Amino acid sequence: MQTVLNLLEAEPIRLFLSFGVILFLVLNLAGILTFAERKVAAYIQLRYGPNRVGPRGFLQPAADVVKLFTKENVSPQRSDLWIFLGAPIAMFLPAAAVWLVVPFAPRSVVADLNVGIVFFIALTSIGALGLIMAGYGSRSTFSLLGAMRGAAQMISYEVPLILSLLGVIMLAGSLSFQDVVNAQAGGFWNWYFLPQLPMFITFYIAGVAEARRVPFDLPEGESEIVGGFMVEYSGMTWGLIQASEFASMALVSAITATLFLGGWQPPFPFLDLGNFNWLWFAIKTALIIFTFQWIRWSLPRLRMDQLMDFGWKVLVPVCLIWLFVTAGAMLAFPSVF
Amino acid sequence: MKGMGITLKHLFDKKVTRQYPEYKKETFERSRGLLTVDMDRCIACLQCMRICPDHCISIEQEKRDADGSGKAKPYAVGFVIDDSRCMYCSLCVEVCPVNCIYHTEEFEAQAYNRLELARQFGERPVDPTIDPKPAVKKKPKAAKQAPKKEAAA
Amino acid sequence: MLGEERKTEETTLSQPVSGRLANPDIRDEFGLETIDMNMGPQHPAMHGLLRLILELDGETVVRCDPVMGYLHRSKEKISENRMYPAVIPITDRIDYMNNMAMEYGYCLAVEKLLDVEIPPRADAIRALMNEFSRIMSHIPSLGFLLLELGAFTPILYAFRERERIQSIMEEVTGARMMFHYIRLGGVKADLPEGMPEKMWEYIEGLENRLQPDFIDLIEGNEIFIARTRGVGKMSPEKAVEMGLTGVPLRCTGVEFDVRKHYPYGWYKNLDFDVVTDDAGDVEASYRCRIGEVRQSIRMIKQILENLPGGEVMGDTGRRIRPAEGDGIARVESARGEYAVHVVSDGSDTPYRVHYRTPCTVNMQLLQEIVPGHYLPDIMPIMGLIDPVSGAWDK
Amino acid sequence: MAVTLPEGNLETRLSRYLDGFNNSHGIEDSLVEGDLVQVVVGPEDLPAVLTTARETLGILHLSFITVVDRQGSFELTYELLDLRGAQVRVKTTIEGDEPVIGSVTGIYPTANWHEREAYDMFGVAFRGHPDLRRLYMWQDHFDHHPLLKSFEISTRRTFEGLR
Repeated sequence: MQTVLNLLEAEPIRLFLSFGVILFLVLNLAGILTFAERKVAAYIQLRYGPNRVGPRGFLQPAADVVKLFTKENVSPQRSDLWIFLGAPIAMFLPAAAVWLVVPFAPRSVVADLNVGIVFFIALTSIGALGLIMAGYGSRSTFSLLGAMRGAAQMISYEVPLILSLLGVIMLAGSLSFQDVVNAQAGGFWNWYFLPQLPMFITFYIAGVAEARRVPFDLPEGESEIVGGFMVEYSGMTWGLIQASEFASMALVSAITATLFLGGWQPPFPFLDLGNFNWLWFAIKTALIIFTFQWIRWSLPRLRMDQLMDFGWKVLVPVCLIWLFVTAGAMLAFPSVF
Repeated sequence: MKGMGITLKHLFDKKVTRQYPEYKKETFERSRGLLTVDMDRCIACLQCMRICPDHCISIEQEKRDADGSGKAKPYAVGFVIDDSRCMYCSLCVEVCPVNCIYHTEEFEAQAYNRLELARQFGERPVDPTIDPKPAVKKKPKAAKQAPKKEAAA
Repeated sequence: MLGEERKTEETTLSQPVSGRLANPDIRDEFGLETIDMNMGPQHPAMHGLLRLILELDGETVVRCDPVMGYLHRSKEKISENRMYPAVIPITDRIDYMNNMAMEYGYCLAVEKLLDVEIPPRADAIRALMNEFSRIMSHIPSLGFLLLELGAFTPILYAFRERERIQSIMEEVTGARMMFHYIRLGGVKADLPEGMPEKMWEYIEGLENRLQPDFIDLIEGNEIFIARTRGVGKMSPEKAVEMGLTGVPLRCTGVEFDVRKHYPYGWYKNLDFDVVTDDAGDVEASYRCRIGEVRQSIRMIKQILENLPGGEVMGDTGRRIRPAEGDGIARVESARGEYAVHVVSDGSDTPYRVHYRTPCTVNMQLLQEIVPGHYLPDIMPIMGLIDPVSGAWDK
Repeated sequence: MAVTLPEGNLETRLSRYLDGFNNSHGIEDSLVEGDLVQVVVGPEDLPAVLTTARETLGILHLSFITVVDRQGSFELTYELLDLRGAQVRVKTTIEGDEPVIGSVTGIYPTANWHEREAYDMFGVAFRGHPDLRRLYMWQDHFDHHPLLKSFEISTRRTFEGLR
């Protein structure tokens, strides 16, 4: 028994195994989140939501997946087939791979990279590639418009996203997620969302934009461009795009929870659950996901020019100013930090 | 951003949807459901067939001494209401002199085939695909007589 | 038949499509190519079946050409082949969001040719149901506007109200949408027992819910204001020139309401204001609609307070054969001036019925004001006009 | 408000409208009834009459154009509103099977789609219309004008094959 465990903990096997576990979790997460999304939407809109499949509708995601698998995968006749089919994979893999560096609990992280934050930034940037592939490959004006919007939006919002991380990196003095979480130990007043409040809000907003959620869902914009880049997808390719959307939403929530809300740290020291500290992480992530959904079902969508204005003229200056404030404070009171 | 609070409040409100197959909506006295015919009372006056805007009623008429009075009266041997065309306007109900056609509370009309939606009431089925006589455009007598008078004058 | 004219049509069509309505100022600033795009007829946010042929320069619309007719059912030809009373359920299907006004217009037009006196109670009930129908149409249209902007929730709140009014309507008329309640000479039946109290109760509840669910949720939202202020802006001269009526005209500041300026039926006895706004953009149209819902509530209260007694059906005789001539009547539907022109030849069926639906006329605005706007602005502008597929296609 | 709408007493306005038409054009027939002024003009005068109505008399709103097929002639009704309680109805009759009449889109831009509809449904051709295409019916392979009395419709149930 012990030898098997030791074997499992040996490096290459552990990595592959845990990556398998992560992939499994992410795929399931997409299903659970669709269900949660529909329930939250229904309750806000005075409806019941899915409640026919299984007890209270809990098996609805499974039914959806079965339906998606049995549907025919239609591709437009004049599409660029390889790019068209490669796009969902190019969107899903980066979103799933970032989960490798997210610390769930003190010891449970797949790869404790010392440049975890850089890894996260690098992989989220790749998401825009999948978007452009989808828009270009499906050869439709709606898709092309959606892809152009998506590329412009994701690249613009990358800037405030990265800038807002710098404050946390400066405070923690490390690029590793694990170190950032450890630096926030000892109660919620030590979490970074208090000293870094503007950065936290900026990161949250930029994260919503990165996850392409309302009010920044312009690449989809179903009332203008009918689903944008994914208008031509059907069956499981569509399901994969949808899964990657939910995975990246959950990812942004998890990163927000890790960097600004103390990750798996309990809000009060006496609430330390030991090995079960991952519960705190889960609760925080779920709360942030809920705010995403709440915003989605309350607000209308911005327009492209307003989106760009907001990104470049509001978020970036706020980040830069607060960066200088943080740096100045660290220089002035080195004893505090 | 006021709206966010409102949506949050509605999250905990009572839900307003009705679970359809278990809970059917209440019908009122005046609700117009599927049509039905009391064939015992029908006098085959064809008024409903004439007024119907959709031509969904077809009646096959025959002279028959049904009530034993010794006089042959019009009798509806075939009566079909095609629900795939009916628009529940209730004109036939209002026009019927003997109140033999009326709305029921049923409102679920569904079938796999359009022909199944044509409900037969008479003793002999009527082919619903054959068109009933369309509403004939009749000039009033005065209009017809007017040119004659002019000619006479 | 029309050899020469047909040739003109063909030459018009054979010209490059981009040359006809484009605004040359916007295009080719940098010598860029434009994209031709078809929006609709199957488009999730399009009101019904409308096809817009768009020419886009990036996200900017250079040309917009609406193509209608995907829901054309030739109501006018059908009406020519039905007896006078049997046309009423067909008029119901013209504007399926505001059916009562459609019936009312047709009945008024035929009654001009008929020698019949409408009892006052019938008149009052007609106006009452008409105002309910207007609320039933205005509130979902607010929801549609938000739906087009990307917020999904307000439409469901709007439909909750619509469903409740529909239940009231079903109890009174017998149907939830296609009422067929107003008849030649009166209304089909009197209000059922206890109905005025029920209506009163509902109206008071609606007044309370209007503030949080439709004003705070929509107007208290910065993104809504950013998306609608200044979008679809037009001057009052332009609006009058384009023949607009209803909310699109009133939101530019021109005070015109058929109920006020060409009063018909019970509206002569009612006290109400014509809601206008000066801005002439989508936000102004939203405020006008909210104002009109409030005015409708006010009118319903007035009618319910002084509901006259008596008969509800005038004597039209068994067969309805109007005198020869033209009967023209206009009513204010939720979308604007709805006029019906009935030409009778003295027989059982109309010789010609012409419906002037407000949507058809208001939709001309699309090709005038959409060029120069961004692609996502088309949808709020559609919300300003608030057309209904059945009404523009007849 | 930049739009000037007529003011004053309804009766004086109606008589002003009638005088305005009578002074500048040959009117075949006229009628004042209630809030309505009805004038009948020849088809060749029609654009001029409507120009008078808009430019001189200040009637700003064209409500609709109705065409009635009288089997051999076409009767056109132009309904104008001054938006303050008065209706002006201009009627004209075009003889023959191929009706052609001057377009009023230059006077009332809103007539654009009204005239397209009339062309679509009756084949009335409007001289000088900028964009005379069909409004409702499909543009090609359809050579009929459905509201003509000669266009027979069948009430036969045509979907036997679908049943």
